[in-house]
Amino acid sequence: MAKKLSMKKRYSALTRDLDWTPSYVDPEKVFPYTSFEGIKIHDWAKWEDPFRLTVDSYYKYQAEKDKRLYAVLDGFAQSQGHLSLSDAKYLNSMKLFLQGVTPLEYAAHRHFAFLARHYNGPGPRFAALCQSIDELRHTQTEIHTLSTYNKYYGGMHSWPSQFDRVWYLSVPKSFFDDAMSAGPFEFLIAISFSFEYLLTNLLFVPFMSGASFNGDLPSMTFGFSAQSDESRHMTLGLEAIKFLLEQDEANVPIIQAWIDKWFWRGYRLVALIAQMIDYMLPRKVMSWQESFELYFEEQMLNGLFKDLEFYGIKPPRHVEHAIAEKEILSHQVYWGLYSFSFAAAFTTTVPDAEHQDWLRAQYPGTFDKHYQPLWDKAAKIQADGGRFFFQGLPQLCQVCQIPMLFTEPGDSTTICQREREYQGERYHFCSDGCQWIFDREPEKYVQAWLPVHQIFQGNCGGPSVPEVLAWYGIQDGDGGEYVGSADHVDWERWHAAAPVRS
Amino acid sequence: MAVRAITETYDFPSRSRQELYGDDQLVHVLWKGNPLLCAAATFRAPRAMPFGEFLAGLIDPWAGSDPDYRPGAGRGWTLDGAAFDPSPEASLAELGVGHKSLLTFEA
Amino acid sequence: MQYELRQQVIEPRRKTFQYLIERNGDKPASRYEEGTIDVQPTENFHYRPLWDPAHELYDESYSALRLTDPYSFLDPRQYYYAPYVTTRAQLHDGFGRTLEYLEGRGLLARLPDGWRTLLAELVLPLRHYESGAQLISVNGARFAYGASVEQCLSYAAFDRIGLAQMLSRVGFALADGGDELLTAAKQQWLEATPLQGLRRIVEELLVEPDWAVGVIGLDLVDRLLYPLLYRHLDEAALTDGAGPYSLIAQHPASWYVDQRKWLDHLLATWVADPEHGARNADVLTGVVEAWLPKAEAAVTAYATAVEAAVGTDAAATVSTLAVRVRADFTALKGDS
Amino acid sequence: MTASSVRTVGLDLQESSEDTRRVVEAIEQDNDDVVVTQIPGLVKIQAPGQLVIRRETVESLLGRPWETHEFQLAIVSYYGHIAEWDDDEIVIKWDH
Repeated sequence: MAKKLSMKKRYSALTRDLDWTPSYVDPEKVFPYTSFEGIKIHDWAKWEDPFRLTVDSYYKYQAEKDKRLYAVLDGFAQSQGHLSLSDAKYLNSMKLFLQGVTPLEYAAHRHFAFLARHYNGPGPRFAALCQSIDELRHTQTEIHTLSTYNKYYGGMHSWPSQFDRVWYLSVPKSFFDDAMSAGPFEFLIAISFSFEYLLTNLLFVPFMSGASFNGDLPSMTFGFSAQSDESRHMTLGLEAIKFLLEQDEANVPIIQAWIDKWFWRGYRLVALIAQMIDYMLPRKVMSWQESFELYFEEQMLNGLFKDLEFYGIKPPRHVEHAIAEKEILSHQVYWGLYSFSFAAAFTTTVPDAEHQDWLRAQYPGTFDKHYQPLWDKAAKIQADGGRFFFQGLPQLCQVCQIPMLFTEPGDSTTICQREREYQGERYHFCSDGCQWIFDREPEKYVQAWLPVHQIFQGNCGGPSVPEVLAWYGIQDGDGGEYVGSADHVDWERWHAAAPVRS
Repeated sequence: MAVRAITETYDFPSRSRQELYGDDQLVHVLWKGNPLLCAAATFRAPRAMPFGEFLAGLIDPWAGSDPDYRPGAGRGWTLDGAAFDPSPEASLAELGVGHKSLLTFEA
Repeated sequence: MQYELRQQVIEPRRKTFQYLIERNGDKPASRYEEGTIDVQPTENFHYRPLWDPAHELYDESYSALRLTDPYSFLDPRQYYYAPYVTTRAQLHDGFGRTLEYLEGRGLLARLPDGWRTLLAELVLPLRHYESGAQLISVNGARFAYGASVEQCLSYAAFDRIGLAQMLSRVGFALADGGDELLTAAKQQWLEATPLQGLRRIVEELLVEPDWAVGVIGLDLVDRLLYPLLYRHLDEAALTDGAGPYSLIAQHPASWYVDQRKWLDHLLATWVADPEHGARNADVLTGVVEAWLPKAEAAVTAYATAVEAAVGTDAAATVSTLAVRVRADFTALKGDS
Repeated sequence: MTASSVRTVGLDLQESSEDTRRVVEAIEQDNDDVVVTQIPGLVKIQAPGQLVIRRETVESLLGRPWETHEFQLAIVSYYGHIAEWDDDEIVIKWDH
């Protein structure tokens, strides 16, 4: 009679029992990176494998998921599916996604490979290995999904080099560079916990639901398909934090500081998502405020952090500022992008009357008072034959690298300015959160490659806007105003040919 | 608090340090109370540039992004948080405007 | 009521991404190309790693082996994620069927004693070799420069865990579903003399700072071990009434054929590089000189134990294989 | 314990497939006070305290064998902690 091992025991034999302690070389030299951060691990065997997925099952289910996804992509391309999007301007959100999110998937792919090599414990190493190749999947499925649109629309053609060069993409790039340049434990808290568990739902779920609502079947399919891997990654994040907290009490303050840092770093990054949800989707699913309340306040603050209290972990520092901003964040950021889209690989436009009605209904306390007047003035400038742009380069936050457009906590009309002098040089920050991050590790943030400063140093193609845009690889019609843009003109032309009755 | 790195020294120069701009420097200028201009602007200017030239050559064209702006309309200036009453002839350096100083005005 | 869309031909503005247009002209690109070429960032990194301040986050100097254009190397199998997992799902499905068949017919119990010993004491412990191989490969996945090279290494790393799990499942099958043979095999790996050379070389490659040296050193062992285990012994098994061994061996053997394709092409690309080719060839010579003798000694010691179990000329096979490996590297340089 | 101190846990599933609809039914059968909401492309499931997905229930609704690993094809996101994921069931709850 065959003996049957439990899933847990079998999984353990298939994964973590493969490990052994080296004796021909110094084990410390095999894993050189896991001590300098001050995290103490007494027993790697205490790691609980949350997903007991063996390699053969992994291949089987992933192959099945990709079969379904690529069938959708092929069908969509063959049937000219892009013509049934809600509107061409919907694609601005996907342009930003390809330019700013896809490279992060790739970075995650590369750096989870680092964890898959360098953790001492075989359990987390295997989880990291799976995540590494999952993230490669996400990189490629995003490229392949958006490849169809790239053929017919602007702004998607040069995303890899733009990630390295373009001003607004230094926001996501510096975020991930910050995590990758940190030690292996901080990386895990930064990406697996703070980003994947705490914030990624805000990015993917409303956004992919938005794709579905706007006729973008391929993006919805890849998004949900990627999310099914993401739920494994979230589990890794949660398991990791519990494991580290349980290993040694001395880990608790270190982890708390990382949560504090990475919550704020991640929150500033998702500001780009906030404006996508409220301003870039022609058909709306839910507002930024609603998603924030549901996915962050209800699920994380009232769910997860109650659980972490047990270990002495408190909700992230500066979270009250994030909560206080939920009614203003998306408006401020989109207005900023509207002001600078002459130097972007996407277009922006004044929300139409119906869109403004929706914004008013969603944000009764702030839209009429603060943002309606801006759009009225922008519309008036446009009616007079102009287009409002910020005719200069903005001051950037030294940490998050977003133009310093955020306002003082509790005062949505005063721009927040924070300043530190470090080794004889002034540095500016958009918020208490970013300043606090700088103060912890100024040696790191002085190295920031700030696009505006680099342009002024002459490192970005030349001193004039056309030279910089050429260096950015931005082609005619990629950026600026949507109305009258190449995408808009094509869209109108394609749809002028309405169905006719035979 | 200092950074915790694997090596004893982890020391890299600022990528925005003044020497990278030769005789010039960066100056941030914020138009307070005008939400149309969402953030302060950053300019590169010679330290020897007279304030009047800085105003007319750099600030005015930028502030003119707002069609309601009239050149030279700025008042209530501050420099790095302190009240500031610049003479148009004095250079930025003479006025104490340093690398990455923040000037603010209202209009 | 009938409707028809007015015929309209929509000309695409471009047929692929700009980075491929610049390389190959504006023509349709494959999914492999779109998902691989130029995907890795190359400039303007913000912060130096706290764990290695001497390098950038992606840095060519992580290896002495360089390519002028990292994308002069492309995977001849054109694996991006979807075809990779699809191919491997078939491999593991095939392996699973083999195992099911062997178990269903009770064929493993009918193995001649020597072959059973070979499997239990010499082949099963190699799941740890595969696990070490995974670490060596995934190190390359992080530190190689360019998405084409690292992508092959990422898949190779995952392959190794898959191979380790195949061997482990053989262990379960041999023990009627239990894990006691795997526990014993681990002791073999840690202590048995014939396996110590292999364990030592894996551990030494784990601390090799140049990721490519690690990967090539491992390949030198593979070039001796895989043909020995899954070709030479496969044939011996068939003549020796150990058919189940052959049925198992076909699966790792087919993986090894697949692995050779990209690795041989990478070696050739390194040597053929217009700028770094000569220097790369010198580096490769150095790696072969340093690691092939160790690999040969380790696999020969292992082969001697194989001979003791099943009585083939395994050790002589290893020296023939080593001669061929040396000749292959010499030919590689001659070709450039 | 007051009602408000029972924290909810939840799952977001893809609404697209026939199989997923059976999984949702199974969850509704096996858990009390489940709240199911639709948003475009998604089914959102929330329950106080914990959520269990039982293999047997799913299999009886699907009329075929169903491995718990297959749940991966349906899940988009969740909140709570995956306390158990074995051959027979998946349990999501908060630990503390």
